Amino acid sequence: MVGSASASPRGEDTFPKILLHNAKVFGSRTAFREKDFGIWQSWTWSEVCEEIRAFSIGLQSLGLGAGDKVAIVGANRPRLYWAMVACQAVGAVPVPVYSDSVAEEMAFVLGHAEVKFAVVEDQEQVDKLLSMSDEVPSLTDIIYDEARGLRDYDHTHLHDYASVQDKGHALVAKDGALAGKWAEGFSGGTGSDIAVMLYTSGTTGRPKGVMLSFDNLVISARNGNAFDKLDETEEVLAYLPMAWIGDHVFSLAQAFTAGYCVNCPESMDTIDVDRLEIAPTYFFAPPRVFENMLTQIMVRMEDAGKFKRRMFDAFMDVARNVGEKILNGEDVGFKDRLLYRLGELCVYGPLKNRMGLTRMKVGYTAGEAIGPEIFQFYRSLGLNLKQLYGQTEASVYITLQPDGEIFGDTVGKPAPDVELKIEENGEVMYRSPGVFVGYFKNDEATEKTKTPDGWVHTGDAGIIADNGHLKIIDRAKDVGKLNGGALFAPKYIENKLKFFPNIKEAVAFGHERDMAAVFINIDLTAVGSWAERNNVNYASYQELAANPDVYSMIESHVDQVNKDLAQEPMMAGAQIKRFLILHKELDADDGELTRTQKVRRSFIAERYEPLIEALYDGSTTKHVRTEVTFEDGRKGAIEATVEIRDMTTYDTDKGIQEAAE
Amino acid sequence: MNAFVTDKTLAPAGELEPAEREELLRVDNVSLSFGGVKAITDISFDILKGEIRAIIGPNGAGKTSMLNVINGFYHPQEGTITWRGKVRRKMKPYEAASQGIARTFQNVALFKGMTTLDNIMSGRSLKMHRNFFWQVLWRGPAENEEIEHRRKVEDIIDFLEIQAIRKTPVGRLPYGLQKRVELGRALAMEPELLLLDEPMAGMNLEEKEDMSRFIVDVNQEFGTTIALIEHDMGVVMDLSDRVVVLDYGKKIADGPPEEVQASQAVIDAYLGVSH
Amino acid sequence: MFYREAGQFKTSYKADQALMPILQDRVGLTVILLIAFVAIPAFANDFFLTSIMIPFLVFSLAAIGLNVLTGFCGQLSLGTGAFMGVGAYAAYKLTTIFPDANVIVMVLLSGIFSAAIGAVFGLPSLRIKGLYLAVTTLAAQFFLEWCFIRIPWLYNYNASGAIEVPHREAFGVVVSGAEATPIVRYFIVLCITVAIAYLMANVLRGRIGRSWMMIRDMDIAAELMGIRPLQTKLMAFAVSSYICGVAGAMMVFFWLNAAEPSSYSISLSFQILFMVILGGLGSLGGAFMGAAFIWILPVFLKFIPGTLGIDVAAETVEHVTFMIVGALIIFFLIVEPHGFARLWQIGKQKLRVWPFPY
Amino acid sequence: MLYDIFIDPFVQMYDMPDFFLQVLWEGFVAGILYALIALGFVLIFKASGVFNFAQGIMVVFAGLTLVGLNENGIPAYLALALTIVAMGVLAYGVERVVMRPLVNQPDIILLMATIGLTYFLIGFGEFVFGGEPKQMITEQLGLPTGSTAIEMGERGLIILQHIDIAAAVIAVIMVTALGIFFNKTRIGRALRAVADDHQAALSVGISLNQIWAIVWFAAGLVALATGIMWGARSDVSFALEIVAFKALPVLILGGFTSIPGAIVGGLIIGFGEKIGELYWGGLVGGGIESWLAYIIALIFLLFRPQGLFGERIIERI
Repeated sequence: MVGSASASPRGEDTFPKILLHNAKVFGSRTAFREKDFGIWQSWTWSEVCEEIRAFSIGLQSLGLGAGDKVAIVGANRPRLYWAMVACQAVGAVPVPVYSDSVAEEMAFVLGHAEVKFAVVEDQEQVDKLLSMSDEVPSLTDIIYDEARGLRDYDHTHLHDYASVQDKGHALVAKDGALAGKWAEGFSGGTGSDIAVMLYTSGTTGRPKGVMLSFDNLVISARNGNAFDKLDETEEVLAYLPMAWIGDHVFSLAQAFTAGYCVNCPESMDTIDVDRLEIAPTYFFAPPRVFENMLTQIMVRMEDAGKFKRRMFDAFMDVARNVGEKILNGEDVGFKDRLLYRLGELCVYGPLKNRMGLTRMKVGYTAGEAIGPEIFQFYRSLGLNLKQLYGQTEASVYITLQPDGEIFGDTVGKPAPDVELKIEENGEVMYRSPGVFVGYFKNDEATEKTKTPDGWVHTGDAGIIADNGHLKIIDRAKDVGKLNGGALFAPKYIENKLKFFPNIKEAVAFGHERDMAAVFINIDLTAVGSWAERNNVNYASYQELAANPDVYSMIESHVDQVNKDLAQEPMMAGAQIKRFLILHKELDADDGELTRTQKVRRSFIAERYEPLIEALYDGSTTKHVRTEVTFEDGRKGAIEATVEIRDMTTYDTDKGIQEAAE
Repeated sequence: MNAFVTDKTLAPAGELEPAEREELLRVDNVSLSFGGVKAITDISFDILKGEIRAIIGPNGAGKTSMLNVINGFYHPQEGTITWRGKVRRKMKPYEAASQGIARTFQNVALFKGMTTLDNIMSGRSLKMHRNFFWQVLWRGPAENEEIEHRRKVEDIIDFLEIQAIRKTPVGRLPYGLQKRVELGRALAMEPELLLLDEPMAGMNLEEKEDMSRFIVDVNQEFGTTIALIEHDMGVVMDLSDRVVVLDYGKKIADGPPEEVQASQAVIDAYLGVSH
Repeated sequence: MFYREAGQFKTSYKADQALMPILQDRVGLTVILLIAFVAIPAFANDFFLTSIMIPFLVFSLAAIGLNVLTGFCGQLSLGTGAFMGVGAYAAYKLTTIFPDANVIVMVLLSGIFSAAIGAVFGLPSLRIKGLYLAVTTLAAQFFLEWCFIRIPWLYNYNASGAIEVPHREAFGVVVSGAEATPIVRYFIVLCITVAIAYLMANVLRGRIGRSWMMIRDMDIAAELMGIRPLQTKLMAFAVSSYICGVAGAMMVFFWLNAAEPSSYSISLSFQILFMVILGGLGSLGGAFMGAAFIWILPVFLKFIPGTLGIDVAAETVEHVTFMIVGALIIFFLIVEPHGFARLWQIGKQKLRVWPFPY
Repeated sequence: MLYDIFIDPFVQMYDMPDFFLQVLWEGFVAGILYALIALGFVLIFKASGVFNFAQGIMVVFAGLTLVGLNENGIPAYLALALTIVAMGVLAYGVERVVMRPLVNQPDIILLMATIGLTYFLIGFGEFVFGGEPKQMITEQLGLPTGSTAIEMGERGLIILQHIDIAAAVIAVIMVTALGIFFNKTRIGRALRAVADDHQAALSVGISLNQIWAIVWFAAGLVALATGIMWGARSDVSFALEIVAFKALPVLILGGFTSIPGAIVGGLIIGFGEKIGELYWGGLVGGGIESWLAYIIALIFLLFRPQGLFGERIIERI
């Protein structure tokens, strides 16, 4: 039966229908597993069908009907996934909610969505919902999965998941035709019906409820499956928030359309062990997960014996050199191939094994940019890790990296059925079958985002490289223009700089100015260790930052960035003409960074006005005095004379252009 | 109009006033001495079904000895113990266990060579009956029995949220978790009366809060009667229904926490007023 | 490194509680069993079977027996030799009384007698612990040894005072007596040892094994949890003595052919105890490793001078062997007091988490 | 039968008091030797908590060294001095190679290590001196050899071997000397401090390693004395190793840490064994000497697990 799901690409169009289909076709295949009570409790597709039907009929008997909204709150559990389909089967719309969001935000979402029922994980969630019942007047009943601690609660409007299912079972037992009637109930449903509502936590303003239709999800999921050749034999680990579109598509839409098995971990503490046990074949994680895994590997290897560390380092070198090439099917010498094999036996294989990625057929990272070194590390181990670019409004897929066309700095080619274009101001726009229906009760926002002919504003600025791959450079609203008309994407330049370990922060200026120039913060740890190795004495950050050798080192980095920028026709105009190394570290205590360590560009521009002036007036040094807050809360000031250096810029045709004074 | 708002109050289901509760255990005029050293002198008190009873007192007040008398580890020279209406004087510890008295220890007394899972499984020993013959064969009855009890043990592991350490040898666990495993082991016995000897000793604030929650949950979810020794007065006042105070082997106060806290004798004892 | 556990997950308690939940362990065991049942019989010569494999297996079984008592139940015993002797004499008497019965069955039954006697000598364990208990088992050792000498009925009033194994056939093959071929003896010993080891593994993972370990780890807590100390300890004594008894019977029936009281003396007790300690208390696999070390190493040492072409008197070799074994025992105790089993555990753990150190 | 067990032996004792006294003397002498072996155990156990199974073999080893040296033409007294040096070297070696690396290990491991040491010493002793039993050089050492018969009027006579008397005297001297050593000297007091509390001893600034070397040396001296006495009565041979196990019941009676206990325990076992063997042994075919001591200890243990001089143990949890 392998591949049968994708063989009938346009089959059933809603999840309840697909469920019935799967129960028939994959009846005895495992559909869901959950590590609970020490073992992986398993349910086959036909059992899942039973479970969902009973729950669905139970919900119906509690008064749930077409158009009602049902909040789903909790960690990844099969029962919560089933609840979503059970709701869909009676025409209700599930609204998964971030279970760890603060009460206020959750109350807003539930109130805005006008949920009638809520299916939640345990007492904690029940308490949370009860506490906000004033703000959510529409909520009538809560159904919980785990009874612990809820024994003494008043149960008139509170139900145990199992008891709702029992009700369903009892009703079916009483009326044999009910099961058929239930299936009939959703047989009339169509792909254009709303399947789910996901709230996106916009960076500004209130969350918006993205309404996705069955068509959006089912077609996108099928396209995704076909793209990576996923079938019913896959195993995935469902551990990302259920309210996130990624999890919804990977653990529900794709699982249903391909018929593969979804595994829910025991708890967040055991996730590493659970991943090791299951060894997912299709794995999805935001960059921070990969970062954490890599950090853990490195920290553990630090503690390893000398021999092991040497071996590890040696083989990792081999992998860095040839690993990716071998993965991409390029030509590699016999000796390297042999060494890589040996490394596979001694290091890569065991490493992948410990991470639980041995069986990984394809893995994705998305959400934000992944550091090229981290990305490379995993790929060099022989793991088929890829990037994608997606959005809730697109039912995830906008661009994907096809096998064999993996580049660290781009996010891939348009996904199947997706059209892509770049606006005048650099904003990426797309049109696809996955494009959302609209924001719930927010037509204004819908109109702003979605054009009448179906194009959607991503809000990101990007460029399409020569090879047809999309490269995201910045948030669209941050992208500016130099006076000369060249596109200026500050974050793009800053990120390029920050990829050098010696550079901790960078702030680029250039919008409505003549040229691009940057402030740089050196990384005290990295540069400090360089100083130690080279016997450079320094007493403070300030002293190290002013060191001419450090300046030269940073200059070489900036030069490299300029060379890179020159390669890209759209960005070449905004090469860095001048830079300086700030005399103090940017600090959240001084308001220069946000608490999440993001640069507050406008604040810095104001605070260091004299330095910016100096950048643009051609002076080579500038004396400044800056107010600072010390760690113990005292205020003080530091004074310094900051050096400013001029840089060489390059032509797109690689020729050297004289530095403009 | 919103059904919830009006109905959401916690119903104190099954909660009875102390006076209406059945007596589970009574200690009458018990005295215990070791070679002339009196550990306990003429102590009487009772434990009611379903309550949390605290035994407090300064160091060396005879609290642990009292627990040891209750579960048959020490045999008092004088006095009687009435357990569920039956008077007993001497009882072997394992008999006490089989009648539903479980306990934890002041200095964690886990089976160091075993994993968390096995430690809690050991609490099921009394409930498992397959004989040597079946054990040797394993396949069949013995294995089924093992699985049946494993399920119960997994419930406890789930209850105490110790899934992540299920297969870790207990010797390697931090102290706070060891205490939790020990509680799990006692719970596995499905006791009627649970004796806890300083369940929160040596824990940090967070661990104490967790442990308090577990104790209350055990009491409410399973209806287990609990007698506990504890030094942290805040915890005692929060958790317990009634408190008995010992000092130098004698009872100096007995009653609800507020009342005991206000008692002059107790204040003296804790401030170390000489006798 | 060779342990690749990713993707090995359990969907039932049955699988989770299996003796060897890890696939690679199962493969390893299968290979060992194949070597024992196929490769060794196919390629080994008589000397190898008689002087190395058979005694190794017999001692392994005895070490398992003692391990049950000392390693799993925490009761120190110095009477293993005598309990093995009881098995040997019981089997000898049984086959004298029932000459037509299958001698293998007799060997297995003989263990029951040593179990009974072991239980009697286990009685003091209720009140006596640790080294003190060792004294009571010494009492058993010397008392039983005395019985083997002073009760002529036990050795059928032979003039030599020794028991000599009669010629017996089972399943149409000569299995005991001088004519029994090494290969037949080897298979019998192997089957019995493997079977008992497997059955003991079953006991040890269940309720009874756990109750033994409870007593071992913290007897007071065990008692407060409803374990009856006497019953539990006696059962350990009985089971341990049964296994030792069977090993003792196999020792004379399938290996030595004849035995005198001094065969089951205190030095045998010590030898077995060494196997258990060096192999690792509380580990069945350790019993095999310990037996291999204590038995095979001296055999090995004896051959070294010969192969090196050095002409040394046999006695001298014997003495040097003693010294080396003694020194190695101390060495291993210092290096890893928990025995080879622990070394194996550590090694295995390292391979499991490879390339990480933990 | 009952008569044989309960009445006949006592009738015999009364009828033949000379024989009975002779048995008592034999028991006394055996008891002294047991006590000496036990004393070696106690010394080491007291200071380090190690149950030294090798004490028996140390006795043999000391005896063999003495005799062996003399056989090679070294004068007796010089041989004695050299043997003492040898025991010192052994003590130092044991401390360095065995005890120090195994500090803080569980009892059973230390016990095993001393059994390993036993194996080593047996191999070493046999390797150097051969496995044959040897005659003790009693005369050369100037120890008395003859015997004295004491007439008991008409009721017969008792024969006392002079060497036995010497053994008793030496035993008394050794115990007294040890007593003085422990109570009056600085090192002796340090030893007691170690026995009581390792931590406290460390904080006072006593080196544990030194102390262990000293007690092993002291135990070696006791072993040498034992070896000479025992050898004078029979032979110096490895058979003595089995006899050394008798120290165990002695220790159980006397307690593992008490020097007077070792003496009293040794005497009880010595008397009990000889009387039991000679008056009751015949009933079951003789040879009960080999196990009677253990049974006595066993019965004793059941009623008084803490030994004669120990305090009652209160179990705590």
